[in-house]
Amino acid sequence: MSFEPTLLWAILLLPLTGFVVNGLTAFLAPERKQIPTLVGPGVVAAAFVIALVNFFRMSGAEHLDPVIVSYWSWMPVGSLQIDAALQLDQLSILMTLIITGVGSLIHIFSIGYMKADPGYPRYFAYLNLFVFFMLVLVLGANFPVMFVGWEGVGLCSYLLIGFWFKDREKADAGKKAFIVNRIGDFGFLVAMFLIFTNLGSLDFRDVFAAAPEMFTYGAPVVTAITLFLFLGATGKSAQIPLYVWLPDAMAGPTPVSALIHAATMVTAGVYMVARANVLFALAPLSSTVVAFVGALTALFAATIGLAQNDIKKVLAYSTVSQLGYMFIGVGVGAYAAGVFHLMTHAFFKALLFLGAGAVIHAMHEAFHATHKDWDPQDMRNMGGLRRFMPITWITMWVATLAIAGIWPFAGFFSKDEIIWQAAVHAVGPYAGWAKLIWFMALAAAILTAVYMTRLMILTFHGENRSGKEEAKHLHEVPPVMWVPLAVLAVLSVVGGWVNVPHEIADLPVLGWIPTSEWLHHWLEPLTHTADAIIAGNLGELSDTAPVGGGAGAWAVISFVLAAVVIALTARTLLGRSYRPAHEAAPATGFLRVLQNKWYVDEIYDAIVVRPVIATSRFLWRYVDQLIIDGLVNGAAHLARGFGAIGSRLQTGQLNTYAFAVIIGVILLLGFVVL
Amino acid sequence: MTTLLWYIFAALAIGGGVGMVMGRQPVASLLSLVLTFFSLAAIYILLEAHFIAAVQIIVYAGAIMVLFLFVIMLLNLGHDYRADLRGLAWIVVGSVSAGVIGYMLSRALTTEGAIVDQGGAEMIDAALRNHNAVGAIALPMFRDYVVPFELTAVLLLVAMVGAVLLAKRRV
Amino acid sequence: MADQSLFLAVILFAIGTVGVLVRRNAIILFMCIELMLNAVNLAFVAFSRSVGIEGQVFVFFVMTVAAAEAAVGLAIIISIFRHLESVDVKDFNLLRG
Amino acid sequence: MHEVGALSPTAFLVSSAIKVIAVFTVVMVTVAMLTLLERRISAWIQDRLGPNRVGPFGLLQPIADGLKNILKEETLPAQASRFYFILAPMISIIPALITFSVVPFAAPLPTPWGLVEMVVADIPIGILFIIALTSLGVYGIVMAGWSSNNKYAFLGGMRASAQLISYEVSLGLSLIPVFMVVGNVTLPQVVWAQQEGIGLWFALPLGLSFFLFVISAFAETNRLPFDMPEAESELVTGYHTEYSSMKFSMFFIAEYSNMLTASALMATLFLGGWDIPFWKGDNMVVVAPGVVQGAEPHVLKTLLTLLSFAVKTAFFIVLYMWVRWTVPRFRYDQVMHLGWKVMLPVALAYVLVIAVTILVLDSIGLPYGLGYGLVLTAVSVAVTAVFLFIIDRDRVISGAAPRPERVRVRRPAERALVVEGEPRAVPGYARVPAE
Repeated sequence: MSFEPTLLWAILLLPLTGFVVNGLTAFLAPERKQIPTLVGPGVVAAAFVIALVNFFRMSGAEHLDPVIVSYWSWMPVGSLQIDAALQLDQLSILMTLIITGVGSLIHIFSIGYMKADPGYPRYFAYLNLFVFFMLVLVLGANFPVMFVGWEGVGLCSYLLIGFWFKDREKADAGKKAFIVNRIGDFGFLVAMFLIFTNLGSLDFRDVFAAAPEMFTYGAPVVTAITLFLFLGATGKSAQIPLYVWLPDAMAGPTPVSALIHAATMVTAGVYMVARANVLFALAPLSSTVVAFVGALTALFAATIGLAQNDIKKVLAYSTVSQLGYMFIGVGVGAYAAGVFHLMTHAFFKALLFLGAGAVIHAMHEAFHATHKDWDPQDMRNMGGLRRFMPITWITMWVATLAIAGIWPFAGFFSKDEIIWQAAVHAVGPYAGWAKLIWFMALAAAILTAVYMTRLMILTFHGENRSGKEEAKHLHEVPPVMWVPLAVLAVLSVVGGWVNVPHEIADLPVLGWIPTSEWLHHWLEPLTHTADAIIAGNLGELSDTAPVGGGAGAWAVISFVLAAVVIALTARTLLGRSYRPAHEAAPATGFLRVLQNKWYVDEIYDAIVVRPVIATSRFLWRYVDQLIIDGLVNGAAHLARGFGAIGSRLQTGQLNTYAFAVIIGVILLLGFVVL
Repeated sequence: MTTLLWYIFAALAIGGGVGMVMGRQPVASLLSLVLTFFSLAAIYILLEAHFIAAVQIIVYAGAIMVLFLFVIMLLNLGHDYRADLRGLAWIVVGSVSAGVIGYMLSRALTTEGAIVDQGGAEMIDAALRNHNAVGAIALPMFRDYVVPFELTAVLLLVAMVGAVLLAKRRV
Repeated sequence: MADQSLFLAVILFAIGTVGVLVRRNAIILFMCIELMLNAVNLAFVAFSRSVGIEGQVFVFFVMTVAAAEAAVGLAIIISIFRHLESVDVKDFNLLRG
Repeated sequence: MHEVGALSPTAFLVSSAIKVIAVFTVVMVTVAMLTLLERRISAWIQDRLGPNRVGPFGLLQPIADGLKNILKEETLPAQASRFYFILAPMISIIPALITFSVVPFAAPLPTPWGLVEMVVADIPIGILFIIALTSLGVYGIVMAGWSSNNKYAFLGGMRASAQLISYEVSLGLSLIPVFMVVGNVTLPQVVWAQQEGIGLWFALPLGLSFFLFVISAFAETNRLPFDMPEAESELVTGYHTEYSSMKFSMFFIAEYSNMLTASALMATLFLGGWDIPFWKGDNMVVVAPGVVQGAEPHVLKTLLTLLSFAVKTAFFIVLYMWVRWTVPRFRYDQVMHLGWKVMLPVALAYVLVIAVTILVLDSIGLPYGLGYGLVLTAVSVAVTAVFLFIIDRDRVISGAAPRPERVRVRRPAERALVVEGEPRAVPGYARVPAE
C-alpha cells in the first residue's frame, strides 16, 4: 500500500531553521533571549506535530512498506549511487516521535534551566542542531546519510558537553567523548565498506533485501560486518569497552544530559542494531556478543552506580546500565523488546535527568544566594528536599519506580520483556551464554532498584543537610520546568501499556491492564525477515526460564523482587544518618573500588595509554634506531658504493637524459611493434 | 573542401613545429608554436571537436603561450641570440631517433586491426545534436569521469601553490 | 581525415622529439614538450572519431596537466635563472656525478 | 513556429558574402567615425570645441586623418625584427574584426529566397569563440612591443601580456553565469533567453557579472583607466612608440574596433542584444534553417531591431569614452591587485552563488521564466551590495586608493599625573603613526 508522507522534509528543516536563527542570534545579538525562547522549542514542537500527523496517517494503514523519498543524488560515483534520501517507516517514525516529543519537553525545561546563562542563544542553536542531526540519523534511507547524522550528533554532543568551555575539565570531557566516539565510528566505516564491497549498495532497502540471499547463516563476512557495526554502536551507545565517555559527558548542562546522553543520541547504537536486524539475525555469534556485552555493561555499570555520590553520575551509570538492557534485547533477537525499552527509557530517564536538573537548579540557587561553595550536585549535601520540592519529589519517584520495574509503571513491561526474551532465546549453540545473560540481567535489575532507591532517599528524604540558611532559599522550580516533568511522569506510567504481553494480561491482579502487544505488531513489518531467519535456524524457542517457571510467574517474581528490594533499601538507608560532603569520611574497602568506578579509567591508562607510549618508545629506541636505521644506513653505504661507480654515467646534461628516455621509448615501441 | 583545408592546416602545423625547433630567437620559436596550436585548433574543428578547439585556443594559445611569452620577456631573452643548438652529432642522432619513433608509430597505426571503428563519429554527431557543443563533452566528463576531473582540479591547485612558492622571491 | 590526423600527430611528435634533443634553451625545451603533448591530443581527438566522445574528454585532462606543468616548469625556470643567470640547460649541471 | 524556408546553398553563399562585406564596411566606417566621436566627446568634456573644420561638424576629419596617415613616411627601427614588426599590427587587428562575426545584430530577415539570419556566422561554440579570440589579442601588442627593440615598447608589451592574462580570467569567469542561465553558448540563444526564456536583460539577473564584464572589457581593450601598455606619460606611448604612418593607424583601428566589438558584446550579452524592450513582436529565434520560433519575422522588425542594437552599442561606446576622459589611470600594481585579488575571487564566488541558486531553483521546481529571473535578480542585487559595501568598502572601485595609514592612539599615561594632590592637566590623545 502506498503512502505519501506529509511534509517529511519539514521535520528536518524546522530544527535546522531553528539552528540558523538561534545561531545568528548568538552571533549578532546574544542578549536577545526572546528569539531563542520562541524559536528553539517552537521548531521542535512543530516537528513533533508533523511527525504525529504522519504517525496517525501511518497507523491507519496495514503492513506499510517503508516509504523512501529521494531528494537529490549525493554521491554518484561509478557503481556507487548514494542519494540524499529519507526513509519513513514504523521504526523511524517511532524514533522521530520520541526525539521530537521528548526533545520539545526538554527544550521547554531548558527555558527555565538556562535562563540566566549568557550563552542562552548558542545553547538553543546547538540543541536544535542536535535534533536536526538526530533526525537525519533516524530518517536516513541509507548508511551514509545515517552516518552524517551519526557524526553530526557526535559533533553536537561535543559542543554541548563542552558548552561551558571556559572550564578546562568540561572542555576535556567534550574531547574525551569525541575521541572515544571516533573509535566506534571507525568500526561503522569499516562495516560500511564491507557492506558495499559485498552487497554493492548502501541503501537500507537493497542491503536488507539482498543480505539473506547473499550470506548464509553465520557466514564469517556477515559476522565481521555486524561486529564492526556493533563496535560503532558501543562507541555511540556507551557500552563496554567504550562507555567511559558517558559519565564524563555529565559536564554539560543537565537538560543536555537528559536529551542527548539519556534519551536520544546514546540510543543511536540500539537503533542501528535494530535497523540492521536482518544482518544481526544472520550472525548468531555477533548477536550473542551484543547481548553479552549488553548484560556485562548492565551489571557492571549498576555496581558503579551503587557508590556514586554525584546525582548526575548515578544517573549516567544508570543510563549505561539501561542501554545494556537494550542491547540484551536486540542481541538475543527480540528487536521489538529492545526498541520498547528504548522508548520507555527515554521517558523515565529524561524525567530523572530533568528532575535532577531541577534539584541541581534549586540547590545551586540556594548555595548561590548564601555564597556557599558546596557542590550542588553532591547528594550528600541534599537530603529532605521533598518538603521544598514536592512536585519534583513525586515525579522522580514515579520515574524511580518505572526504572526499577514496578508494575504498572512503564519500565516493568519493557525490562521484564527483555529479561524474559533472554530466557526464551536460551536455545541453540549459544544457549549457555544466553542463560548467563539472563541471570546477569536479573542481578542488574535488583541493583537498579537499590541504587535508584539510594538516590531518592539521599536526595529527598531524611534531614536536610544543606545548612539552615540555605534551606530558606530552597523552593520548587517554576512551572516552565515542572510541567515537562509532570508530562514525562504521566508518560512514564502509561508508556509501557502499549505493549502488554498476553502472559501478564492473563495474571489475576497484574492483568488489570489489557493486553495489546501493539509495538510488536507495529514493528513486525520490519522485523519479520529477521524473525524468520532466527526461527528457521535456532529452532523452537524455550517456553520456560532456565531455572523453570513461565512468563507469568517470572513477571510476578521480578515485580515482587523489585518491590522487596526497594523496601529493604529504603528501610536500611532511612535509618542511617549522613553528613555533608566535606565532612563525610572517605569510603573504604569495596565501596571505594566502586566509588572509583572499578578503577577503569586508571586501568585504561595502564593497559592502553601507557603501553602504547612504552611500545612506541621501545620501537623508536631499539627497533627504529638500531635495526631499521642500521639497515637503512647499511643500504645507504651500499648505494653510495654503487653510486660512486654509477655517477660516472651522470653527465648532468638534460639532453642526454632525454636521449636515454627516448632510447627507452624506442626499445619499448620496438617491442610492441616488431 | 574540408580535405583541402585539412591539408593546408596540417602543412601550417608542421611548418610551425619546424619553425619552433629551428627558430633562433625564443620569441620566434614561440610564435611559430602558436601557429601550430592555431592550426591544430582548426584541425580539431574539422574533426568536429568544436569545444576542444575553443579550449585549445583559450588554454594553449591564450594562456600557456602567453605565460611563456611573459617569462621570456621577464628574463629578457628577447633579442640577444645565444647559440643553443647542439653540435652536428646531436642533430643527426636526434633526427634519426625521432625518425625511428615516427616510423614505429606509423607502423603501429597501420597494423591491421589497430584502430577499430566503433561508430565514434555517429556517437559524436548524435551528442552534438542533442546536447550542443559544450553539453556533448560535459556529460561524460561530469558523469563518468568525475573522479579524474576532481583530481585534475586538485592537481591544478597544487601546481598553483607550487608555482607561487617557487617564483616568490622571499619565502 | 581521422587517419591522416594520426599521422600528422606522429610527425608533430617526432618534431618535438628532435627539438628536445637538439635545443639547449630550457624554455624551448618546454615548448617542445608542449608540442609533443599537443601531438598526443591530436591523436586523442582523431581516436575519438572511432571510439566516441571519451577521446575528447581525455584531451581536456591532458590540457589541464599541461597547464599545471607549464606553471610549475616556468616557475622553476625563473628560480633557476635567478641563481644562474641563464636558461641554458648545459649550465644546469647540479646532477653531474 | 513560422516556416519561412531555408536558403539554398547558393543563396546562403551569396547572403553570407553580402553580410561579410556589409558588416566589414559598417564596422570600418564606424571605427573611422569613432575617432572623430572620441575627439568631440573629449572636447565636450574638457569644454572646448574639437575638430570642426573639415566638412560639416568635422565629419570629414577621419578621411583627412586617413589620407595623412597613408601619406606619411614608413619608418623601421634599425635593430627591429622586421617580420614581426610588420606582422604585429595585422595580428592585432584580426581578432578584433573576427569577433564581430558571431554577434547577432538584428532579427532574422525574411527574403524571397529564404530566411537570412542577421549574424555573419552562427557557430556552435559561440561565446567560447569570443573568449578564444580575445585571448589572442595580446599577441599583436606583445609582438609589437618586442620587435620594436625599444625599451619603452618592450615594457609596454610586458605590461600588456600581464594585464591581458590577468583580466582574461575574470572576463571568462564573468561569462560563466551567462552560460549557466542560458544553458547554451551560442549568442542567438543568449538573446532569445533574454527575450523569452527569462524575459529579463541579463544586466538585471546577472548584475555582478555585467559589472565584472564591463571592467574586464575595459582592461582587455587597453582603454583608460587600464591603458598600462600605452601609458603616454611613463612609456612614451608603449608599444606604438616606434610605429608610424599606416601601421600606427592600424593599431588605432584595432583599438577602436575592439571597443566597438566589446560594446556590441556587452549589449548582446547583458542588454538583450537586438531586443526591443517591452515589445513581444520582436521575440524570435531561429530553431532550424528557415524556421523561426516566436514572433513572425518581418523586414521592418529587422530594421527596428538593428536600430535597437545600434543604440545599445552606442551607449557602451559613449560610456567607454566618457570613462576615458573622466577616470585617471591606475598604477600598475593597482591593476594587478584589482585583477587577481578582487575581480578573480569575486567572479569565482559569483559563479558559485549563481550555481547554487540555479540548483536550488531547479530542485524546488520553479519554472524557467520571469519568476526565475526575478529570484536571480534578487540574489544578484544582494551579492552586488555585499561586494560593494562589505568586501570592497570603497577601496578598489573608487580608484584603488592606498590603504589608510594605521593610526595608533596613545593613551595618556596614568602614572605621575598627580603631584601633591593637585591633578595636572591630562595631555590630550596624541596621534602617532604606527611603526
